[in-house]
Amino acid sequence: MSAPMSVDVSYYVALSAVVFFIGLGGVILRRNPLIMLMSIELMLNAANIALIAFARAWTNNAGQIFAFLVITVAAAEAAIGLAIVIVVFRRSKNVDVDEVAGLRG
Amino acid sequence: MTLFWVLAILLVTTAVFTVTRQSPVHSVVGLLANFVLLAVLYLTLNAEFIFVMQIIVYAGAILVLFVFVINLLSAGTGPFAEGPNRMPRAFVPTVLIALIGFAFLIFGLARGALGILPAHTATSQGGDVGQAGVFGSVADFGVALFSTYLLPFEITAFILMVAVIGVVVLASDAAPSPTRGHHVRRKVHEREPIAKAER
Amino acid sequence: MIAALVLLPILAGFASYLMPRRAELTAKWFGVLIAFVCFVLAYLAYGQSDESLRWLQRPFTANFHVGLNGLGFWLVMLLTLSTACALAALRVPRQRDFVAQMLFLLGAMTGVFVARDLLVFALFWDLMLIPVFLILIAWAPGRSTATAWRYLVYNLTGGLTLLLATAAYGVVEGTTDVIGLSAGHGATAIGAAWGIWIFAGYAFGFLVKTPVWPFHTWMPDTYADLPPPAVAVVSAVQSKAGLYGFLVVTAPLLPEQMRSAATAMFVLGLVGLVYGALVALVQDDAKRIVAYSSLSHLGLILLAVFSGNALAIAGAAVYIIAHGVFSAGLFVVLGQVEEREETRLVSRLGGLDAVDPKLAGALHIMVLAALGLPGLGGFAGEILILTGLFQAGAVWPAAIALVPVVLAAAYMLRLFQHFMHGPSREDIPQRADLRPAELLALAPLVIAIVWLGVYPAPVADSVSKSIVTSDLSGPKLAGVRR
Amino acid sequence: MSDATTLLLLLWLLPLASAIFIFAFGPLLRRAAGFIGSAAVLTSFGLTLAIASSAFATGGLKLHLLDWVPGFTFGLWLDPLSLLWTLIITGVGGLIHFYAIGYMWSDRAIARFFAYMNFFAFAMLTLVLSDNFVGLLVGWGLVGLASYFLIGFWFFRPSAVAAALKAFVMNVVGDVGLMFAIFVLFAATGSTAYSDVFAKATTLAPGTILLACIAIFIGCAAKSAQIPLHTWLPDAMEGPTPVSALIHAATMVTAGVYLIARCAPLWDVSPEARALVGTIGALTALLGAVLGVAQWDIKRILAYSTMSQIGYMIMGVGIGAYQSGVLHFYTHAFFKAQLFLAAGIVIHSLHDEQDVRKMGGLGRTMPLAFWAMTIGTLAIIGFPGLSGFFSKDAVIYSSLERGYPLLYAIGVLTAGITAYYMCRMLFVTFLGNYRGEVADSELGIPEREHADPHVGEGAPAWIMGVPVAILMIPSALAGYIVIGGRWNSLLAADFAVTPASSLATFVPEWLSTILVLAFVAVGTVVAYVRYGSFDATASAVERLRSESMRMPQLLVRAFYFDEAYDVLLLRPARAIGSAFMSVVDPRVIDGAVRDVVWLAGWFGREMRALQTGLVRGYALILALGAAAFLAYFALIGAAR
Repeated sequence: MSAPMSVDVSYYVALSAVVFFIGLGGVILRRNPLIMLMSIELMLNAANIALIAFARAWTNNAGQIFAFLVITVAAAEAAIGLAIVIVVFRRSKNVDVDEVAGLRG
Repeated sequence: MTLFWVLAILLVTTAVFTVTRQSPVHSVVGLLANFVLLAVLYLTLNAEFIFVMQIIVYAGAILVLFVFVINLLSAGTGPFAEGPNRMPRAFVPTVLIALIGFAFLIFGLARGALGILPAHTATSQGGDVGQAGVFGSVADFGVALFSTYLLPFEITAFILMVAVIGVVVLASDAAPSPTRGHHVRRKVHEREPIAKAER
Repeated sequence: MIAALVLLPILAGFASYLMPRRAELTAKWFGVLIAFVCFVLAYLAYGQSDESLRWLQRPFTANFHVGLNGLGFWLVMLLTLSTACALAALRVPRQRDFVAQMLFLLGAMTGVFVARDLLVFALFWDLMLIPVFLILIAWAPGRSTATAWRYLVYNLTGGLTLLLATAAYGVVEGTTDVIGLSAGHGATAIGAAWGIWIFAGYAFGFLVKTPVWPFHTWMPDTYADLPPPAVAVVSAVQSKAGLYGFLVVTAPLLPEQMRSAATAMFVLGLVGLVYGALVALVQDDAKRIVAYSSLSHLGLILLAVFSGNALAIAGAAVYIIAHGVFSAGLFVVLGQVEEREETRLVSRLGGLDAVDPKLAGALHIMVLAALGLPGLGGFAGEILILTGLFQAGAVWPAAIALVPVVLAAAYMLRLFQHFMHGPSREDIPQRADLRPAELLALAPLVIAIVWLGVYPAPVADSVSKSIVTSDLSGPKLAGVRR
Repeated sequence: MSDATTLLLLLWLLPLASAIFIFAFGPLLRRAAGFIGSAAVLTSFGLTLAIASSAFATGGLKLHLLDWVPGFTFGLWLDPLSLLWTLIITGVGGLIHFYAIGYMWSDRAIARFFAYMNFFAFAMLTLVLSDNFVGLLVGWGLVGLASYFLIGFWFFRPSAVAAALKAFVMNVVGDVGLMFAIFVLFAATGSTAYSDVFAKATTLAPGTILLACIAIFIGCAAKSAQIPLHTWLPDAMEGPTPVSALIHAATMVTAGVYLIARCAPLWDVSPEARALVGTIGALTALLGAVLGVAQWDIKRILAYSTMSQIGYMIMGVGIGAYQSGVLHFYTHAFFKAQLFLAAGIVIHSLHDEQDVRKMGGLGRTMPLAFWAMTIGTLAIIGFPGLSGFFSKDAVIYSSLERGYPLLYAIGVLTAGITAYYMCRMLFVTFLGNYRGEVADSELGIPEREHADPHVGEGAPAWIMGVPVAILMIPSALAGYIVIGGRWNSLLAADFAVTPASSLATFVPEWLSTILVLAFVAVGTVVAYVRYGSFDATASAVERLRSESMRMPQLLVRAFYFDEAYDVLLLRPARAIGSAFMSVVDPRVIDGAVRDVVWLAGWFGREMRALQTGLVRGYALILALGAAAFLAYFALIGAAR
């Protein structure tokens, strides 16, 4: 890899934003909880793109560290999320997020 | 530059593929491709350790978890989304919001208003991949992780432990029974036959 | 020593739960003893040097700083004395639990009056709500909790603004360890933009607690529902916390704001003064009569506090203490009447003097003090306040404030005569007169009210020591005693 | 502290000590309380005599007691004026105390009664001995309190309770007036001591002086039963008769006269105040006399006569004839006490009967009361040679001397009416035949509540007889003190001499005296013809009945003063209070609070709609937030 950053950091930020919004759109528009969870993973990864690009731009590995932390948290989140999906499925034989509205005011 | 564009286009494509597929299995495949491409992108940004982690944790562990769950839930689309869509007209506003947000980001980047760029154009201290003792090397990362960022690291460990316990509790048979809680507001039992049919 | 004054009753309150539930008499005299010990301690601790303990350094400096002097000293004396007398003179169901709550109340209120740090002041300010709330919850007639919640909501709102103001003061000034500092401290540092909000926060808390019209509607219900010993202490001392706050907290720290708020406060005070008197004229429940008379009297003190006149402020100090004594006395005696006759409606009672002359005599003295009879404490405060107001140029307020003096005579004597005079009523139980112990419990209050009426100079003096009047307009209280 | 000041302190505190002692040990003392109480007051009288001479020293006798704050200092001051009052309070008061032992002989609460009486004497002494306005006000208030105690002494009578309340509240109105005067004087002079205030009297603005004088006079009007604050006085007759004598003759009601005389330096510089007070005094004198004509209750007749006589005194001191006004106080104290005590003997013997229509012919059965009453009546109407003649004549003539011819006319007219109604009382009570057995309805007496007999028998007759007998002497002779100008020289230290007006040269004093005597003679003769003559006494029952029926309501109801107070003040105050209690508090103020609470609830209810429970909806809102953040940083970020 060549020494100077070949691509300006703002491109990475833009890319990160695009992926983030795609993920967000997935969360909002899809009703399948599994795909919603995947969309959330996409969003987390979008954030990671920005973190790592900044780390590179500033040559400061704090960004990488935080990306690493994000990955761990994402793992935990996916595990919990999937467990919840299973519980919901068990309880109602049905995993439509629109139906799971117990917090409705 | 070329590499970036290629990766960017592929990333966006796979992401769109992931969120649009009807079948979760297809989505998982799209997501897998996305993660691998992402890993390559990290490599171009001197993030060697994250590159490895991305492959192992995400592609290796999390996605497998997804596949297992899909399997567990009969792998079909049947049990999902058979009720009425409570947000039928969300598409246009969502896209609009996304576009507006993106437009603001581009606008901000163009104005330099976000203040994200270093004062000096990044002159790299990063060496080649696999070289030790330079920015982005695994050793460099490791030293930082276990010295400066030890506390956050430990806390993540704690979070993972909590997650493990949580999953065990949630997924075990001792999970709260549906009769005691009132979490499900609608009369879901009326639709039970459909779910049974799927089983 | 001073810190012990706060801690002793609170610890004793917890300790009283160690007693068996049925040891009612033991609990009662235990409470009296602790209150009396506090009274003696407070007397001994007068003028001792302050005690301070570091508490916070960020975001501002705050110390656990307590001191005992000036008006605060007299209020602590009043508090301990009225608690001891009220507990000794009256009986309450579930005496042990009640004594514990009263001791908590004693400790918390002592904390308010010895606090020399705004944050400590705010802490105890809210702390003193809790025992009263619990007493209302547990001892209210018919177990109705509506009054308790109303008391809590009103006073917590006031406490919240007070706490916010304290925080703002600390952030702006960097320290809250300022009560009782020398003149002009903070007066220059706090700009108009912050000062007015800080003052508003304090003022709202003080006005609700006092209470001043139109924040008074929690008071009649609370006074009517509290058991007699509690209402004696609450009306005697807790209602003075707000006025004490105005005199000791805002007057020295925010003199500019005090001055600019004076007109508004005069209006509130005067309206309350007349309003309370007129309502007291038609009330049937004796406790409510006294409650509304308090509204009237406290309005007068509010006028004095904001007059900026040294004489009026000296009068305010006297009246604060005197009102404490006679309202405690009134509620105690009313409690004794209720204990015997099972009612306190003026329309139901009559002719008790014939069977209970001692009870009648006690009520007479308290009633006369309340209506401002010359020679008793209420008069000394009243005349100093009104003369000071007139001297400060507030001619019309002083003149209007004279009307309630006449009304006070009418409603207080109406209360007394309906209770004690007239033909004896056949339909009410005629119970025994005051026992010696009950009479003895009232004696300190009677002595105090006479002493205040004859020689109020020590109390009048106390304001010049603890309160900085030099920042307010009007002549100084230099060389009070020749 | 010299001997004299010690004695001063002692004579002041002795009645208080006695009151406290009696109050504390009342049940044990019973009748002994009466002797202790009388002894205390009479000892005070003796002490006063012992130090009387020091009052005439320059500046009088002073004793500093204690300080409150600057300007509020307390002390005692015995000068000729206060000496005179002290002597009357302790002397006449002491005799009344002694008399009361007999009157209250079998009352269960005799000890309490004497505690109150002693307390009253103490309060009155505080009032007159104080060397400053605040001390005066303290005495002023305590006197009101003591009179409230004594009027309401028989507290089981609703009428007594109501009368006590009325007296107290009216007196508080007076206290308030006096308080206002203190404000004005303190604000103007920075002190409440007489010496400081009077020293600056001439330097004060006329408006200030007038304001202070009016405020002081409100105090005097309440205490001395002047228009329009007089209505409590007739009702105050609900108290035991010695109380009426003590309050109405010797002491309390003359406090207003004392105060105006004391404040002479203020009145001297305010002609408006003189005119005002003189006029009100004269009107009160007339009103009291007119109302006295319509009364049948012996004590109420005396009460209205008191009001009328005090009107004379107030007129006298008000217009600047201090010596005359004070002289009338001095003589009045004797003959009015005399009249009340004699009336008390009558009432006592008739078992609480106070209506003169039920009396008659008592001259034969009660010679002592008859003679005492006769001397008193002659004195009050100004029969030549008796004490009232000197003083009343002096007051009436001085109004001419000071240049108030209208007041003079009223004074002369009132003297005539006084002669009429006092003689009427005397004749109806003591001449003719006893009518005690005649039924009420035949005498035109409306249905009334019979007071329970409380005045027991058994008291040695001399206890009540001796004070009455002693009082006969000064009632008859006290007036001779004026001979040779001795009276004026006694009070010279207190009052500046004011020049006489030209009217005085126009009508010399002897002419005026003849005029007054003519009116008095007419009044007496009319009363004799109507009530005292043989014809009148023979047909008394029928005459009294028809007269009772024809009595104008305007007079019976005392010009509707009570009703006016009720309609104009009492009811509106109650109505406003009720409105505050039942409307403003619960609806307006609490209503506002409740509205705030409702607002919070409403906000919560409205906000529930946002809480859909729809995860995707939350995400949409989250997206909006993210976009908003981006917008914020893109637009605002550059500005930094």
